[in-house]
Amino acid sequence: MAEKPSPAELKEFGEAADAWFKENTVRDPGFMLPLTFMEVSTDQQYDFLRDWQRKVYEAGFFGASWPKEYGGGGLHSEFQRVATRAMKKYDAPIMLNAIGNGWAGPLILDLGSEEQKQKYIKNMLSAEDIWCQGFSEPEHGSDLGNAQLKAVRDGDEYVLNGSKIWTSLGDRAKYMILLARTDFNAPNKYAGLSFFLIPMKIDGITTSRIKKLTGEYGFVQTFFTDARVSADCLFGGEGNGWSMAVKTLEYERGAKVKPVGGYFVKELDVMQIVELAKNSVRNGKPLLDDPVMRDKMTQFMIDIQAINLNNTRRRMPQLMQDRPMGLPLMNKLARTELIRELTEFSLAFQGTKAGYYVGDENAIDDGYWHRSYLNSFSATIGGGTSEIQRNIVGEHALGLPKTR
Amino acid sequence: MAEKPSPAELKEFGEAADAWFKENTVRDPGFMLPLTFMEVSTDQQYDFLRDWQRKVYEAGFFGASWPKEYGGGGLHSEFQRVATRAMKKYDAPIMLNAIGNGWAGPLILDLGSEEQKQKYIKNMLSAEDIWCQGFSEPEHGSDLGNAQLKAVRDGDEYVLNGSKIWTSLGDRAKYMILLARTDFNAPNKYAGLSFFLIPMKIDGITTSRIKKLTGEYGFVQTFFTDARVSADCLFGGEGNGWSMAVKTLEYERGAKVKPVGGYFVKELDVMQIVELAKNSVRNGKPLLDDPVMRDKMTQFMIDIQAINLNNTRRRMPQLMQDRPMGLPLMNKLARTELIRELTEFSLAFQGTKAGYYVGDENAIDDGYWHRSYLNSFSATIGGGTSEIQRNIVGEHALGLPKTR
Amino acid sequence: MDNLGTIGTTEEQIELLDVATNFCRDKSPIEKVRALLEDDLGYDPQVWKEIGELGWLAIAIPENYDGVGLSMAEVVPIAEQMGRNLMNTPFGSTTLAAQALLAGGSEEQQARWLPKIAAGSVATLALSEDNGDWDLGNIECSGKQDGDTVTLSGKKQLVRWADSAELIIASVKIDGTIRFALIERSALAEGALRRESIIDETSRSFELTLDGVKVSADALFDADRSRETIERIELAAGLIQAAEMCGGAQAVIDYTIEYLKTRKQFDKIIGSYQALKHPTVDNYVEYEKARTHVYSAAHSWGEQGRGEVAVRMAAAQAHSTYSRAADRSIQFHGGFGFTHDCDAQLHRRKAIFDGALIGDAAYQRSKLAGLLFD
Amino acid sequence: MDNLGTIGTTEEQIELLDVATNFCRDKSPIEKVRALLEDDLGYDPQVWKEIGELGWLAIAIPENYDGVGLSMAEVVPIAEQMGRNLMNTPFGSTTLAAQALLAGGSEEQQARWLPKIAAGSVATLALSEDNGDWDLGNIECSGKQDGDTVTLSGKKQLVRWADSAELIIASVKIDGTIRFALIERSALAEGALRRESIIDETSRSFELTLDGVKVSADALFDADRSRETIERIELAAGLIQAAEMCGGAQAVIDYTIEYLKTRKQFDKIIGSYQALKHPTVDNYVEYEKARTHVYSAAHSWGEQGRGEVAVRMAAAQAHSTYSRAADRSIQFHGGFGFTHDCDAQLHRRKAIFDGALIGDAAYQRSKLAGLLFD
Repeated sequence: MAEKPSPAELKEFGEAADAWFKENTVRDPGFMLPLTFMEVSTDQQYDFLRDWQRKVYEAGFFGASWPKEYGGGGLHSEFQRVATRAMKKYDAPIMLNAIGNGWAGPLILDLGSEEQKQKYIKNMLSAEDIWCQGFSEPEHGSDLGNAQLKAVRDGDEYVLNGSKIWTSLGDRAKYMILLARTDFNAPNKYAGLSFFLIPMKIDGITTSRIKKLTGEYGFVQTFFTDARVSADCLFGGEGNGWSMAVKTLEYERGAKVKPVGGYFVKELDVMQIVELAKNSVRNGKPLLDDPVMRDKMTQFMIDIQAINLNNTRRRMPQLMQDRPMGLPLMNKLARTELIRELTEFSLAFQGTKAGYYVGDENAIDDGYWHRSYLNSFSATIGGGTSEIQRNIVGEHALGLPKTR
Repeated sequence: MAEKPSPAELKEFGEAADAWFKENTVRDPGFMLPLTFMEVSTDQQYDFLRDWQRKVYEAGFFGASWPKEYGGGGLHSEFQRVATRAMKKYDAPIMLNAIGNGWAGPLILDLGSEEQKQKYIKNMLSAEDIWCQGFSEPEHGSDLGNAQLKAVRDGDEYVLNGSKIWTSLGDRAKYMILLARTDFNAPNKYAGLSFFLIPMKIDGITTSRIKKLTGEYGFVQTFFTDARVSADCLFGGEGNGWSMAVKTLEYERGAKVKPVGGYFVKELDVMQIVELAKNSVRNGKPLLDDPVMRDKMTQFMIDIQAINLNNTRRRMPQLMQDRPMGLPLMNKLARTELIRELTEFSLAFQGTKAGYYVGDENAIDDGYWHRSYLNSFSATIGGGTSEIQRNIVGEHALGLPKTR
Repeated sequence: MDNLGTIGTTEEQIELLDVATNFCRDKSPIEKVRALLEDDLGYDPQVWKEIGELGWLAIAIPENYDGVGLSMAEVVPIAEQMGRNLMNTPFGSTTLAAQALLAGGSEEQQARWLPKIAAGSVATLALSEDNGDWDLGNIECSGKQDGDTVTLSGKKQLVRWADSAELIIASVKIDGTIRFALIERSALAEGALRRESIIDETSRSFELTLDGVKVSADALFDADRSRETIERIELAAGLIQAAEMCGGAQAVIDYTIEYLKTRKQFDKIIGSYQALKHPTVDNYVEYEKARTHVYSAAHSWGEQGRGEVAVRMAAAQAHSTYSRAADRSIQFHGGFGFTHDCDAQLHRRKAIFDGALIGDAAYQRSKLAGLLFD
Repeated sequence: MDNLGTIGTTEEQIELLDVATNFCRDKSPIEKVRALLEDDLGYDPQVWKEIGELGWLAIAIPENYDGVGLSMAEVVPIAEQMGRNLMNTPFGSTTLAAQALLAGGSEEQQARWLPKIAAGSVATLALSEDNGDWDLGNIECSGKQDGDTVTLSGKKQLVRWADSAELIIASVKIDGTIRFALIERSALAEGALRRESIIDETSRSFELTLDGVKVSADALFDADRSRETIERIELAAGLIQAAEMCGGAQAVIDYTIEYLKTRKQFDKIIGSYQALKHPTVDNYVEYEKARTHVYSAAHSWGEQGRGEVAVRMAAAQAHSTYSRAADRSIQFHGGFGFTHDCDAQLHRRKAIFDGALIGDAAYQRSKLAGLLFD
């Protein structure tokens, strides 16, 4: 465990990071950069982001506080926080390998074997090995515990049959974290699940791209037909799949393993929409002079400021005493719904030009706002719909009875 | 069945009604008149409204299309509609005897014995006999089918024990329509219920007034302690209580029995609030010049106009084909929620004076708006909460599965 | 308020409602709608021919111009059923062009074009420009009159179905005043029309470059009819789009209900969850209010004052309802809702486009406020 | 935007939060709150004495005036916990009066009054008038200076706790400019105060008739401090009321949750119905946002620009959240919610009153818009 750094050390490191991002950050490569790892649709975007993550990692500003022996920087987590702050300051592009570094990595560091750590960690940090996630299935999107993909032990292999859906980067990933059913006679649906780290590029695994409501691609459905993987792929032991899956979610909230740093999803920049409003004209006047628009825009500013400050308040136990789980649990709901509402509202500024879409020269910001609004549903639906989130907050933060 | 009237007859009748209401309508007796029969709290209000209903009835403009032999006018229902229109035109006070004329009366006319019709109808039209309703119970407000008040047959009497709540005019009424449980071993909760028409002023029945959130009175809780009523009070036979109760609701929607006419609840007059907005000043300007207020007020105008026109559209089958039950079932939900929102919004016009309440000389319109807002919950809660209404619309108009 | 309209129907209107309900349902099944998304033209010429034969393009055209001699009130049920079935054709733009001719055209101009339109010729309007303003008076495109010829210049945006149109009616400024010019598409130069990428994949629109286009002076509406023409276009467009959006709202709500009735999660039909049921009910309530407004607007068509209030109320309510219902439909379809295969997005996109054409709910309310409170 | 504040706490603030949490809970059980509704004074003098002994009235008063020498940031947790327990006392009005003195008072005036206030004397402000305007500058009340005496006239409304106050600071116009006058209640004539009927039954306020009241010239604040005084009063009042409303929102949400956890309908604990659960969650989310804003406002207190933005955001969010949460609490309590016995109405009424005092959420937003966008 690296010991607490001195203010001087931190300052020095921070200045180095600041200088590096100032020099190396490319904000406009000439094509639209995805706001989240779920929105990568073209090769151009993919290659750019993969290179970018490698570059940041090699510069020592990503994975800085992960163990040195597995490719991390081995520094105290304060250093990574400072580096991430610099990243944000220059509005740097996202880190691409979200499932790898955000989900699989912490799990492996926490519970994996020495061999697994050696094999996986470094290459996921460098974005050499891209990871994807196989939890959801077509027939029960929200009901993960009900996963039906079959994994049957056969000698020192497992035979996989079934299908997974909403796999981001599924057609590009080298590995997948997979939730599969190894026991169909288990006492309850959760007990029958097991967790696997599997290779994607093997016989019996095919993917087909899913066209999003935006008209673009980004997710795939993955089909397993007698796909054989080594029994070593099993992680955490048979029947422990559910608890492994739950753990990945906990890591996402920063539990136990030091955060890898960076961000896989971009904060929405409020000034962007304020600019849009200022530059939009109605009846010859800037739209932001329209009091009705001002009022709505002001409410959004209040909401955005609250959600941003909530992230600071979460780290202040003295202001989290009554319902400690409240802020952490509500964050996804509040943030994703706000982005949906805000991007939808942005269309109201565009007058007749709201009729245009990505690809038309007359479209405002090349259709950025329409695309962002339509894409915002990936966050209000994916990773547990907002309706599910309300159940979670109601039951786990407020102690309300479960909905049956 | 009275035959369809000629336009000439109708015109003549309409002119007579118009003249009568023009001459006899008192809109401001010097004290605040209730907007609904549920808000009658003072003797002054009660006496005034009781006299008013009698007067209208005797003039032939209330109950005009109910059978002559029982005290009605015996005219075609078109006549009553014309009379009611005149009533509305002069914004006449409400009819007081809502449960009598709106619920009990139609039931008796539809299914009652000759004797019952003779005994009850005329005196309820003249407001001589005021009626109240005993459906809800303290322990299960929304779950009427679960009523537990016990009615045990003893010779040619029933012995009543239990309690009812939310009884409007319960301390003044002569009769009550009562939903009671005669069989505690019935196959289902509904089958054990029976329906009674009982006298209120007998031993074993006591009432206690309930203080409303407005600080006023209007409802009572009614307690039954070995209260004995004649077996003749049973209506519709033992075990048929639920279907009787349901019928009363159907009559309310104007099914089978010709409507008695008039209104027991006042339409909210939108111009009132427009006036309030025009007369309110902020920063030296009329509040209705504030574009944010204008925008909200305009939305309310759109909503009010839709709900008023819905009442006309309901009678146009050619525009009701896809979901015939839609408009009738949604009416209560849409109307009562709108009134709650609108009266709440009216507070925003009042600046610092929103701090005042009924009884202060500085209060705007003597606190009418605050009182109306607080009272509006009686309609969003009473008669099936808005949440229940959404279930009803969802299940019976849209065919969505029941919520368990 | 004496400028609040009432509601009522005409026999012809109800007949047309019945016919249109069946025709649009039969001729525009969702597979066909989806096939047309990729189609250049964007609609089925055969269906267009049938629409012409049904006389739907002649409804609001006077009999002396081979029309049926009814009013916009009878156009409403057709637009509603087209919107309900995502049957997008030049019906709206053509009907609008006819209204423009009736409001601003000379007898000769009407006599020349209205019979053609009544017989099924496609026509459209060229109004919007790069400023994105919904105010039809705020335009830059201009015309220079030189003797008998007027030379036009500037760019028009969102000219719907222009590639099929025989007639394009464009607004331009001549000597500072707004005029309407009748342009025959055949007279356009190569490349004057550019297909635009728009949010509503069921529709087609084009950018029109007027530079160099010449029309003869008698292809202009009278200057003193410009104001009336603009008002008529605004009202007619508001009414047609409101009816389409109202039909669309009904469709997307029904589509959602179907899913809520069949989809299972956690071993339960999801429609039994109040988290999905109650918002759907609220959307349905708003839809019924929208439909009431739409038929009230149809009924009040042509009544001084009341007409505009009713139309704008209908447009405001229909747009907010359609937008909200489609937004919730995407959400309530879960993962499937996020795919292009889910029809919810077709409706959500159309709601955005229709709002862009006539002005969204907030814009309609801002216009209403003046009519109601000043 | 560089006028957006951050969030942070001080040790003293957190200590006070802990103390106040226990004190207010113990000293203001609901039975006592209800008993005080009928009480003339409206608060418990013994509790007031203890508040004084705890030094809470001295917190934001400089040490040289017997104060603790902290800032409004440390007043926030106290106001929050008072609002949470409906413990209504002259704490707010007295703290505000001290702030007014600090902003506008001369050394002599401060030296005379601040120690008294620090020691527990009640003080209050007389600002509102019959025009109902939230703009503190829009007043009619006036003063006529004649040598050393100023004769006041006009009526002030909503003067809180005036009957217990030793000091009333009133805004008047003298020769057209706004001035603040220090009035000793003992100097008021019989009947100058009339108890008002207000929507919040836990509070007390009075109409103050100034006609004939005389104060000496040195009981006026300097004219050139008026603007600063008004700004300070607006901010301090916004912060205190926001904190109270935030605490109240927490209380009414907890009160609702308790009911949803215990009440049965249709043989089910009603909290399991999403129709009640989800809106309650939404209200809770808004409450947490409000609390974040309130402590951000406390933290930003005194920072040029940021201070006002943070306070108005807190006031707007707290008022809309408190109003909404209390409104839903009435509804979700069903029939009981409609009775005076249900505590939801106490909160709903207080939210209305607090909004009336400082300006409701819409008013706060209108002020914010200027600070954020112009």
